[in-house]
Amino acid sequence: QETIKVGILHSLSGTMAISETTLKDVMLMLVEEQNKKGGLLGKKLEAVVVDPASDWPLFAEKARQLISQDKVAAVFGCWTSVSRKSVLPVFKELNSILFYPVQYEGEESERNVFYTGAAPNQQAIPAVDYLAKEEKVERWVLAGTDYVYPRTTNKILEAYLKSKGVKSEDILINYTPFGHSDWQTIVADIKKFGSAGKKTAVVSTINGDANVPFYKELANQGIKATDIPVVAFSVGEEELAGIDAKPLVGHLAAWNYFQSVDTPENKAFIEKWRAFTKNEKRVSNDPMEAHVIGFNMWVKAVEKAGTTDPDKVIDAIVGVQVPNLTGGVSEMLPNHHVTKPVLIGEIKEDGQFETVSQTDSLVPGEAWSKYLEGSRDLIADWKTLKCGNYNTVTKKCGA
Amino acid sequence: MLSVENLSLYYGAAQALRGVSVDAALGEVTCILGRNGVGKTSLLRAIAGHRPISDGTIRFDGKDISRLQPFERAALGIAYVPQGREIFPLLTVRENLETGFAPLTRPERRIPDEVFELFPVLRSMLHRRGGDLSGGQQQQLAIGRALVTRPRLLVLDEPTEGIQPSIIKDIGRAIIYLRGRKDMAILLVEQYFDFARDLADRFVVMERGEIAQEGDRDALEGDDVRQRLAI
Amino acid sequence: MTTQSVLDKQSIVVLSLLAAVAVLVPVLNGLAVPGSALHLSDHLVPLLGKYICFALLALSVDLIWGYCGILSLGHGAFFALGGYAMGMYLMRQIGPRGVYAHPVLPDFMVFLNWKDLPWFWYGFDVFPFAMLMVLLVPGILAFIFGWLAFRSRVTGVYLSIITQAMTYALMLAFFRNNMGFGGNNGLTDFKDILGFPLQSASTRRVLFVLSVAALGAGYLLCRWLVGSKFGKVLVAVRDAESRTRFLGYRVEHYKLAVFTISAMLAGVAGALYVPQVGIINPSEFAPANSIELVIWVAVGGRGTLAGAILGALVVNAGKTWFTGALPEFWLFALGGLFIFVTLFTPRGILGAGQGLWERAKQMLGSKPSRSSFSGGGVVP
Amino acid sequence: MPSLRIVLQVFVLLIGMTASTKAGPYEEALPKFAADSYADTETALSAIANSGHARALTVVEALRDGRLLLGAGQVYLKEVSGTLIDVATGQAANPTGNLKPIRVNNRVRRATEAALGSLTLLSADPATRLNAARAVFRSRDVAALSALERAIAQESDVHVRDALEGARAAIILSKPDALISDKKAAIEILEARGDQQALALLTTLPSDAPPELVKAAGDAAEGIQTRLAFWNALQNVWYGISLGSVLLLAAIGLAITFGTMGVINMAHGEMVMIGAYTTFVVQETIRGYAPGLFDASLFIALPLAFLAAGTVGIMIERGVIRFLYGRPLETLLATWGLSLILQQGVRTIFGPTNREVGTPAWMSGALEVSGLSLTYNRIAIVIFAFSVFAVLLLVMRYTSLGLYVRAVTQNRRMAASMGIRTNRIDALAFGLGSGVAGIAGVALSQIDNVSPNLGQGYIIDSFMVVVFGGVGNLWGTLVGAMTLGAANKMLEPYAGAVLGKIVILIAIILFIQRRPRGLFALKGRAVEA
Amino acid sequence: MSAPVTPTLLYLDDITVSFDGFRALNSLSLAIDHAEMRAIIGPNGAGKTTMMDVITGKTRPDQGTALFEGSHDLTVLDEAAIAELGIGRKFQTPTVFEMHSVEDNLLLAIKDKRGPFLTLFSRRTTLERERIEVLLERIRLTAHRYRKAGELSHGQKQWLEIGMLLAQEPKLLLIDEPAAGMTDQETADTAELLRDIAKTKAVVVVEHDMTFVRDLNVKVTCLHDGSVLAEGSLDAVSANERVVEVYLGR
Ligand SMILES: Nc1ncnc2c1ncn2[C@@H]1O[C@H](COP(=O)(O)OP(=O)(O)OP(=O)(O)O)[C@@H](O)[C@H]1O
Ligand SMILES: Nc1ncnc2c1ncn2[C@@H]1O[C@H](COP(=O)(O)OP(=O)(O)OP(=O)(O)O)[C@@H](O)[C@H]1O
Ligand SMILES: CC(C)C[C@H](N)C(=O)O
Ligand SMILES: [Mg+2]
Ligand SMILES: [Mg+2]
Repeated sequence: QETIKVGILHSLSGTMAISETTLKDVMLMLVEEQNKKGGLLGKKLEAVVVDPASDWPLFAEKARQLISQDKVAAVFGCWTSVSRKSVLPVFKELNSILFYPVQYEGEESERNVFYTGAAPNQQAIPAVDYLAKEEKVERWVLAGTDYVYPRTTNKILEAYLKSKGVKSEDILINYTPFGHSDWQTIVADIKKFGSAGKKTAVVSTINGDANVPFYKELANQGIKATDIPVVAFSVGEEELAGIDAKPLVGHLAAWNYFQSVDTPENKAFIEKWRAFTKNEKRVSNDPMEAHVIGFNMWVKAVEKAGTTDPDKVIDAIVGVQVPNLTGGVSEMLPNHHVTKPVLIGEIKEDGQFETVSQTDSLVPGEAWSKYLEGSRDLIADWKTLKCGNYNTVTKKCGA
Repeated sequence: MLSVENLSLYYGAAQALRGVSVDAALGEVTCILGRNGVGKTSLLRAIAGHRPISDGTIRFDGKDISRLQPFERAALGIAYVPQGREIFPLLTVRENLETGFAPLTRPERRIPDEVFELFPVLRSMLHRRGGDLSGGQQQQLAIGRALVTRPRLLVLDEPTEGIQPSIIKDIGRAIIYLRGRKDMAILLVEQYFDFARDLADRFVVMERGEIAQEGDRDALEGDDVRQRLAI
Repeated sequence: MTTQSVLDKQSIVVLSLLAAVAVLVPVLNGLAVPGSALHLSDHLVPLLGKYICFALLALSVDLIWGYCGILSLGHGAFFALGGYAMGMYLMRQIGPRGVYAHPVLPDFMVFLNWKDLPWFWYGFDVFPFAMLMVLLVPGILAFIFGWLAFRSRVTGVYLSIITQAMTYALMLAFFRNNMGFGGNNGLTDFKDILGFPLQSASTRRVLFVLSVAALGAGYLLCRWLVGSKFGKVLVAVRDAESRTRFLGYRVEHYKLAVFTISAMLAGVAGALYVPQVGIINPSEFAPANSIELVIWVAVGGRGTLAGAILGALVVNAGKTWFTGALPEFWLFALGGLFIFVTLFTPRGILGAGQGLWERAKQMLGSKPSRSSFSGGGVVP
Repeated sequence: MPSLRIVLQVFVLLIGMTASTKAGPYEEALPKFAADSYADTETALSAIANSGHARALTVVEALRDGRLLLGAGQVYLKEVSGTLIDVATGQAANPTGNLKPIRVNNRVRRATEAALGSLTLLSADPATRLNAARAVFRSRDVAALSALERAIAQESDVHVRDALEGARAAIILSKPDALISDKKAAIEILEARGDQQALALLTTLPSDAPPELVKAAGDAAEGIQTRLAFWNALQNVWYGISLGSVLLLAAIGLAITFGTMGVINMAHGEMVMIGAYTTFVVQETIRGYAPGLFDASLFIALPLAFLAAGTVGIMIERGVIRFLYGRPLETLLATWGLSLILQQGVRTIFGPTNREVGTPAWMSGALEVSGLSLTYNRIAIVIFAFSVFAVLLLVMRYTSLGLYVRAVTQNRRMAASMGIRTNRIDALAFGLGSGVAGIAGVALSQIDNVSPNLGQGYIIDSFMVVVFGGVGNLWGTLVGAMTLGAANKMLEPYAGAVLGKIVILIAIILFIQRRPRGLFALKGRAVEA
Repeated sequence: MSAPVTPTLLYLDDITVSFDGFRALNSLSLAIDHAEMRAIIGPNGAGKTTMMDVITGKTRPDQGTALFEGSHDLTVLDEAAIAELGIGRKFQTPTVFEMHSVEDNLLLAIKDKRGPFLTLFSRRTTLERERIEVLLERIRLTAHRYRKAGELSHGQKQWLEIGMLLAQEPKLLLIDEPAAGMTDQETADTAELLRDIAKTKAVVVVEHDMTFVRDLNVKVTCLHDGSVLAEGSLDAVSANERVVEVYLGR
């Protein structure tokens, strides 16, 4: 019997395996579940798993292989932006579909890619707003790993904060290399910066392996959330499962989903997830939810289009709505981003998050940031304008 | 004591020893003579266990040792002074000597006085690194080191190479002394004919990986031996 | 049998194989009917092209390691620099077709608010200049680095470690967005090269053929180098550096020359690699990459040139295959392969193959030859 | 169960003894909790804290600990013993329906701390009083002033008294209507305190402060700054030493397997990883079966990690390395393969994500010595690193193992002919090096990820340290690690972490030009040949 | 110190070398003339090899003058430069290129331009080929010409190294213990060979084999503790009480 193939392009080895392996598992579960429901268009789904091994060019190679050799109908994959950048040309050239489930720096909207993770306006900005309002923060440390995502996010935040009247001397920007493990100096600096009498918070775009030693050092130097809260954009339940969370209670994270969200959808999902992985303690996190949303949207779009043909699916998927796990209904926007609620959570002793703030309505993802000079005038609209970078001033698409 | 029978040894495809048989008896010096490249060193390597043999047997005290590891042979009492000295360059002279403690029981673990009597220079250089010594000093160290293990079979490959005349004489005297103790067999490869002649109880002349001639001390005087050693 | 004749035989085999590949791959890809058994699928062309570039890179490492005993654990740096030079050219070729439609600045500069093109990007819109840089940048770095290191007689692990430090430092530097090379994301989303669209199958075929040609030329160059008296001096340096000095050879000049040549070869490999894989980013500088490529050489057989090529192809094809077929366990397979090769084929795959061949010949009764491996010399 | 009820009633009576029954600020505040909004909770909290009600402290503590519960609009308090009381009446309660803890966020938590501060200023326990003083210092809550005065008057402990006076000074300085003279006195007290927080207070006087005050504060601030600069430098030295110790730990096993035995051991990092995972397993077991032992978990893990990594090391040596002696470069190939396998093995067994290794109580927190803040875990690591070094040095120097290992590495065949059991020595030495890497893993699990990638993060640094120090010299490894650690930390404040690291790498390259055989180079004929 | 009156080929004056405080050479002075052969003897550790190390640039002296042809200061030149000047050396323990064939060892040694470019484009001339034939004959390794040097026996390596030295055609040959490991017949042969060479070149030989030294029949210098103990004909030197005491023995 013929099947519809779905490509799963997540690193199972190398530095990113830490984060990505779970996403592969989620995808396998979703595919299995869909098959239980009778498959798609009367055919069974078949997951094709490959391991791009945290090696960026290998991502491109594997993407090419999935599309042209395995003839998958769509690919769910990538974590880091660089891996996405690496596969982008492949998807454009071979005209296939990628669902990218991770928060990222924005500044991109491609016809063949659907961004189901958060854009900066769905994560960073609400987080800063929360701190300024709820915690009366006046002084900001923007600490990040030295690469594009943190740099861009911090650029956006810096512009945003300044537009809110924060003075330059109240912003400290600090970059560290990947995998930085000796945080003594930097944490001490943060402590110093924070003891100037004004309420201070750290906005952390620190990524990957460096987080654990960072939090361990925070705990050891006795920086408590009540003194200097840290809000992070890439620390979720998975990451916390590897740290002793007790000293971190009260530090924050901004996401579009928390495992602790109390909705029937989420409860059902977690139950299925644990049954599927046969692990009663397995945690769930935001990018997983993004894959759930993305996968369901794709299924709906395929059903709507009646085919898996990428062109038809790309046209059909805009406007598709599926319930997310936080009780709302997410919609695929014409700019290929989705609407999501923004949740701010505080870390609890058990490594879960306590939602302390949630936007009233869903926030639509913005591909282009208002706070960056080059992209201020750009919009993306693949429905009517058929363009990912339409310039509203020159009224031209791209070039 | 040592009895080598019908030994064959290859380097890759090249055969270096072809059915060599040699004996060495307690209280005797057996001398192996031969021109460059005839296989003298190869024979000693086989006895010390540095090269595997392809055929033949090596018996020590009647026990077949041809499959034993070098350190097992050392533990049986075979000490080897290799050609090219092979001292441990980064160990001090003292440490070099102390490596010989390995097969000894704890009370035996000291450097016998005869080592320093024979080679007084070693005593003054105990803390210098072996690799820094002069060639001749290294050779002395190599012999001294072998004596530390209290061997019952002493295998010497051109021990006089690079050594000053007075010490060569001392070594000669030492070999005679050791032979006189009757608790040791000595197997000596030597190019320096006069030296060999003075010491050998028995001799073997090798040619192209084979034994060409053998006999006792008196036979050495004959011209045919010198003939074989000439070109 | 003299050394010379063995070399020639090997060269003939290698070159004819390469020529065959250079013809067959484009033909099977372009002319055979898609779907037929003979058809070579589109995605295989750039993949094979990538292998070929890696083979050239491995060749460059074998030249210095196999023949001169310089174990560089930072050769990926030269590869990456060549790649960046090419990437910069391709980037400039995008022109106003970037997402922000900026006429000059690449996208990553626009959204991080860069105003002007940094000086070191000048000239890269000119193809010949860029190609010159592909050779010069790695070459000059290697020259300066080598000049410092070889003059002070840094050898062995010390040299290996400082080459590693070099590539590590470069990696960190290129990660920095402020360096102006696109940071972690590197350079990507290229459109065309010399006006030919990179996405088109025919451009791909041409690039492939060019890569094979470069590999062939590189192989010939290396063969010529190691076959000459120069090459004999290199081997002498490898085995007894100080003895070579006492014969009056200026070891540092030899090392410097071969190191620089090797770096330039690596640079060429990088330059050909980039348009075929479509991205160049700082992880190419990662020390682990450089270690891995040394391993390709070891797997294939160090000091044989052909072995380096073979090793690069085998390991990378293995990686492609394993990562697809055994995604969860491929590291076991690859790790196991490395251990197997070291334990059972000390002279690499090529050495083992030659050994079998020799034995077969002997069994068939032809006369045994003594110096069948003296061609390159195997590591003691 | 009548008897139980009687006991309870007596108990409650005792608590409620002094409680007035008429509605005061306390009773009025309580319903605010029911809204379960952070802002309301905070208002209620401060009202209660300032109510002077006898149960105030109990309520605040309960809120902090998540024992203040909400059910059907009523607030209950769960005693530490587990009994429920109605907060309004102080009577035991037995509510039906779901009880939910009142949620707190940072803001509430902060308010709780401040409230606890003022409420516990007179506590019997000096440690609690000290904490209270600190909390008040931070909150600068004017309402606490009178309590503070009272506390100072009866304080006997100098330490606590200092803290209390500091807190008072802080409040006075920021209190708009305080007397200038009092403020001046406050400035003096703060100057004596001389820390970062005092400095912050002194430099953030309101803009309308009288000039003489501004000047006094400025002078005081300057004094503090010079003092802080000194401590800062010292603190940096400490960071350097502690980073150096981490490097030393990571590298020291390699100093044996690579430095002494000559095996280019790319799987060294994985030995460290095995040690770290052993710690994880030990802690997991302890959590499951003997939670009381948790503080000792690292001591239990040390020998086990040594054994685990050592055994794996011996297996590797016997299974692979021993066939490669005399082919040092090929050990690189094989051990690289091994490291891939070990990484994937751990990934398969323990999963790809980080595993949690907890910090025993005695290793958390920091030791404050004047202007220095030394975190206990770093202190432990420094001491541990130096001890491991010393032991290893003794083993290599004063046991025959050390001598034999070196002999075997320098000339394997000859060593065998001297009677040294080469294969045993090889296995032991490799096992020792791996075992030491394993115990390094125990220490590193305290500051870093315990993940399959753990080893990868250290391998390059370890090789740098060993080579920089001079291969084959343990002292070189020590000095190399300390130098690199210190240099790194000296540079970081100026160049930033990224550039700092680049500069260090370039410095290593240049240094090797000067000393092509590392810091502690071997000299002499043998090496130069 | 005044410059030598006649430019001797090799002029060593007041050379001192110490290692961690130990004086291996102690104010050593020595002069070798063009086409002179000199035998050097002396106890083990007297400093003979160290002296050669100084001349060939392997070891830098702490003090002293080392001049070649009156004008080249050997203490500042590196090994390659000194070799290019025309000083060749045979080491005490044979050092050959083990991975190269015997023939290639000789080829590398043969007098020719040494620069990377020149070797890259160099072609083997018939002249060279013939010279190699002759040399191979001379050192009796013709049969082994295609074997790897590493496979040779100890004595054969000694010979090969002598061959390499000859191939270099240096002006000054420094030969450290050539007779070690040779049969008596070969030793005599070597003496013959060296006498032959010394007709046109300067030769410095270190040897402990008195028969060999006697065969050479040249001026003998005896070193002891890093400086010259006695100098003169072999008979004169061996008659010296001190020499007998520290070196020859009774
Ligand atoms: N690098 C060094 N470090 C310490 N001592 C050294 C070093 N090099 C040489 N020596 C010492 O200097 C002395 C002279 O050594 P040298 O090799 O020159 O002696 P030699 O005359 O050649 O002796 P032989 O006849 O044994 O070859 C010896 O005692 C040796 O131990
Ligand atoms: N490692 C080796 N590999 C290959 N062939 C070897 C090796 N060692 C020695 N041979 C060859 O084996 C033969 C015997 O060598 P061996 O060293 O035993 O000679 P020898 O009698 O000790 O000579 P010498 O007097 O020169 O020391 C020689 O032809 C030599 O070339
Ligand atoms: C924040 C990260 C987890 C993902 C992000 N897109 C990146 O650039 O790597
Ligand atoms: Mg021999
Ligand atoms: Mg000497």
